[in-house]
Amino acid sequence: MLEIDICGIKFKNPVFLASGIMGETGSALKRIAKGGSGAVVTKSVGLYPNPGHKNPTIVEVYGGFLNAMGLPNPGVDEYIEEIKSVKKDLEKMGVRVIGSIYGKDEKEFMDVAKKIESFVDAIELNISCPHAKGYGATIGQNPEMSYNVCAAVKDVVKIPVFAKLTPNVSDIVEIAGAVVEAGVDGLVAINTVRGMVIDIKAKKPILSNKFGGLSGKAIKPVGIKAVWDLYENFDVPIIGVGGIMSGEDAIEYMMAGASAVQVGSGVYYRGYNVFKKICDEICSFLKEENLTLKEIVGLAHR
Amino acid sequence: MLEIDICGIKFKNPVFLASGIMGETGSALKRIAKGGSGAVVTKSVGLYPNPGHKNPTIVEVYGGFLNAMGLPNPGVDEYIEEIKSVKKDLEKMGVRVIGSIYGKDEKEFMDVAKKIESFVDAIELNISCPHAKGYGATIGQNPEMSYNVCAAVKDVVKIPVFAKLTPNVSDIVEIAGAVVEAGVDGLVAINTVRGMVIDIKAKKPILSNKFGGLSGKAIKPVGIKAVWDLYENFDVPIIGVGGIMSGEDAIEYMMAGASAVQVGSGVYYRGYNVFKKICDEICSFLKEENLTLKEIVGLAHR
Amino acid sequence: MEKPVICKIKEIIKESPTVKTFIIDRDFDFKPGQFAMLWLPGVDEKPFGFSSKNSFSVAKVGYFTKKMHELKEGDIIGVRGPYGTYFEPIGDKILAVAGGIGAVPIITAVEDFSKQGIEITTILGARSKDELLFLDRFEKVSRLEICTDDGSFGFKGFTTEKMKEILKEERFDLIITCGPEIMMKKVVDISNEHNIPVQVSMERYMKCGIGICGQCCVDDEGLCVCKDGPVFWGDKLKFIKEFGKYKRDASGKKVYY
Amino acid sequence: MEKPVICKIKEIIKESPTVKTFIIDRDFDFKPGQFAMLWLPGVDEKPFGFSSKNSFSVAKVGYFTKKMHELKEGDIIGVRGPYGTYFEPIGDKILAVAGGIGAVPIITAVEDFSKQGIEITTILGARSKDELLFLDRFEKVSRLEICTDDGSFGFKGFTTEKMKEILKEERFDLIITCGPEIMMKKVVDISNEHNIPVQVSMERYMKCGIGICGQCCVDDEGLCVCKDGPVFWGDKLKFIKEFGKYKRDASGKKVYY
Repeated sequence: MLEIDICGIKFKNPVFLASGIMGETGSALKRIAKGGSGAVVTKSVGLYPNPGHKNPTIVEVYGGFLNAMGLPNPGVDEYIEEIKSVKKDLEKMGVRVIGSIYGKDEKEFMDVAKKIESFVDAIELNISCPHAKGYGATIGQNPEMSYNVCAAVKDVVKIPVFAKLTPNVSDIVEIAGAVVEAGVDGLVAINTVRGMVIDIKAKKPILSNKFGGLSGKAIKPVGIKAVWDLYENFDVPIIGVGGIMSGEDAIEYMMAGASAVQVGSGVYYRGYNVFKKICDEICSFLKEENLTLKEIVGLAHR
Repeated sequence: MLEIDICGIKFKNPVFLASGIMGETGSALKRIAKGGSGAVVTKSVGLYPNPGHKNPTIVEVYGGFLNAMGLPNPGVDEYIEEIKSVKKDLEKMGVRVIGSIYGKDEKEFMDVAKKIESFVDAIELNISCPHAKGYGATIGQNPEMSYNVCAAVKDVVKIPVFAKLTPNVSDIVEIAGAVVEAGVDGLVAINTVRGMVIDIKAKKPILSNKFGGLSGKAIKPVGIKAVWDLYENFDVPIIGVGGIMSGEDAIEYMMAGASAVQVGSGVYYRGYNVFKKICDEICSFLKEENLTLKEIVGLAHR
Repeated sequence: MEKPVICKIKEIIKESPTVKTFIIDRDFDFKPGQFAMLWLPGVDEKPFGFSSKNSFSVAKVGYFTKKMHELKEGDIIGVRGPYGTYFEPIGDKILAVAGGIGAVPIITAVEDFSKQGIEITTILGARSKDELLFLDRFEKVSRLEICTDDGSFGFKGFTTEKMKEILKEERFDLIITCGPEIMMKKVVDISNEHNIPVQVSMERYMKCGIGICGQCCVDDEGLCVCKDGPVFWGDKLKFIKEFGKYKRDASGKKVYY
Repeated sequence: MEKPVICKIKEIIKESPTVKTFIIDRDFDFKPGQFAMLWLPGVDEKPFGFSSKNSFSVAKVGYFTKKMHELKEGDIIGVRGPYGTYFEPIGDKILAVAGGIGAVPIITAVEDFSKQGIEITTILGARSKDELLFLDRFEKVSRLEICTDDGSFGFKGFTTEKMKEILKEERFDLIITCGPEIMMKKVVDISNEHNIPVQVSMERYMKCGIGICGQCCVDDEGLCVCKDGPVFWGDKLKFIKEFGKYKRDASGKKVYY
């Protein structure tokens, strides 16, 4: 009862792994697939290898984590080998792969997109990472740059392209408008919320990058509001992400307008099979309320 | 050991009541003053009486509250009577009053500021409320409008003027730059983070205004990051607010750059005397570390 | 977690021409006099006293309560609570004075206290006979004195007149009351004259219901009706200078009685 | 809460030309083989095994450890942990094989196991005599066999050669090992030949330390060294195909041994 179709891709369920969690290697993706996710989103992959920021790159805060990994990845060529090493296993389990990619400009985005296209089912454009200067949110806070990147990638690939948006903007609808106009097939909301933690005994910010992105329960209301606004204004499918720990959380996102959801920090709090658990909880709710998955998408708007 | 001077005003301690909590009446301010606050910030007051949004106006979420009160207040004329009724009591306790005001344009802001000036020690401009259309963040997300409001108020009053900023912008430094240029004497950061909660059984957003502003522990990292950025870029005093429950939280804000802090949701979690408790905790830390209050302001930047 | 729990309405009982009792599918561990914030999605959220562990009795007095009266069995409401202080049983002989919809917290107190062997006399008042609430429930657990403004049942006149009469002949350890504030003010004055401790259940416009928004703060000490009340002892009531004089509307503007 | 606890360095002991032990002002309830993320504010954060409940012993091998070696008594470090799996004491007679800085988790295991009356033989190896770690501590609680690459003390040669020699004559219930991965791979192979269960403490580049970032996931099953490890039983190790072959750098690029 959880099968869904987004942009012509069939997913066995709407609970995906969010980018940035585990997905550094092929075998990590496979492990998550075994945990019951409908799709796995890779770490964000760029043109060249990138070690990311120095540690500390993550610290727990009330209601979640603050992280500034800094987009570590081995570069798209080597990462394709990672995907290839587990592609068959994932196919056997019916788990889709969404390739998250980043770049400093449309040229880099295009190059990575072209290279990765034949190894993934869809592409997610990371124009929202809050802690990698010149990348991510540097683009996604600017409607024009966002448009250019999305239009460029849409030009060169045939598979569906999603744009992952940052909540750290005055008006998410403005940015979404630009990327929808550029032709993206779906929206992913939200990336992390920028924040900082200072250790008062060390008298220093804990993260080596000083600030980072907040994830986890703390940001769920921020994500719900973003998805709600996107659903009110656009007709493309929305994938909700931000603080989803349970089936109830996933349903809240769906009622706000999400067709599917992604889980990140939830992996820490409920284990690698959090996907299976959330799917079970969604099923229970649907049965109890005698509703279908399709019916709950956007239900709170009616 | 906690006395401070901000813009020439002496405060007995740096732990203030945040606007929007309790301050609807004079006697509520007095009660908070008894709880040990160094100053009380009033509810945001406008030119005319305003009942605010219908209930539900508040709902607890993980790590805090989501609220959309909608700026309820009896109008500045009646509110001045509220202040007058307790002014002597507050003076006796050495507690300062900061008048939070709002308006739909510079004209309204000026009118309210002129009226309230002689009854308060300083003015806080609410250009950041996330849930009152045409007011608050509608102004504070726009550098030009922010400049105009701040410059207009600075023109007509002699007491210090602080601007309270919203985190719901692409770049808080841009807005702060505008208001500092307009001549404000200090910055208050942050107002609440916009968010939404949907009840999946009622299948509706809980708040009557649908969305609201997130406060409490969940947003502390967001506030710390904002104060850090303001301290890096401006020389005016900063008042930190957002998720402060304990002396440790207050110190974290101070190390990020805040000269004083405001407490809102903390009143719920630790009682009306949370101010006294936080002051005690700050004192313990200072003694332990052999530091003065002045020394910890901005310490994490060094 | 201070958020509404969605409940289903199992049964609706018409208590009087203007009052309905809504029985829900969930029990709350409330104490007599405590209230909950009731949420009608899309309408509003307002405070109501429990009339039993799983029911609220609501008089139709405005838009929200009109909407409540339109509810049907099977409909849902959000319940946030229980909140606030409650009637405390002290002494052996208690006089309860209830006017109109004020009978709601009083009946729960009288029922609860009687279980502890306390002897209770209830003065129950209403405009007319058909507006008298919970007659059967009161009779079962207390000596009942009935007053109606129009004399259509029992004593013709105010509860406070009946109260004076009774106090001439009998002594009570405690008085508890709920009803129109003007009535309660008189009850308190009479109690003071007789030097009998009194507990009063107050009502104010509420928003948060949990003591932070300041909407229901009362002068001069800023006590919160939602958190320090709604039930106040007479001692504390002495610090509520506005009692019986004025209240505040949603904007915080004073409205005089 | 997964955040560093700031500790003060009480004492620094020079164990060898390249290894220092940092004793801190706080005890951690760790199990032998578990590690913590050590944070030097302004520098970096890296995983290190506990060398006792309140100490870490660190070899100078790169920038971070160079900075650690520059610390003085009274300086602070952040400690996040204990994390990960640990050496489990099973059987009556255990062989421990430690190479270089791998002696750190092994000494804590040997000390802990000996308290339970387990008979332990330790093979301790290092490049040369002055690099041998914890000689006194090992001697106190186990039969100690020493190997040096240059023959400056004890047996001249690798620990694995000594291990083969010993296993020719003696039978053990369990083998535990920590040291260079190439050495450990041989220890595992030898253990398998003798059909003796083995526990191995692995090392990988780590970021989060709590099993979510995926940095230290090992092929082919995506086991996390930080969470499923660092100590793996031989059975599970069979699913770590990269063991002894390659590891990944900070970017996730494979680096072959």
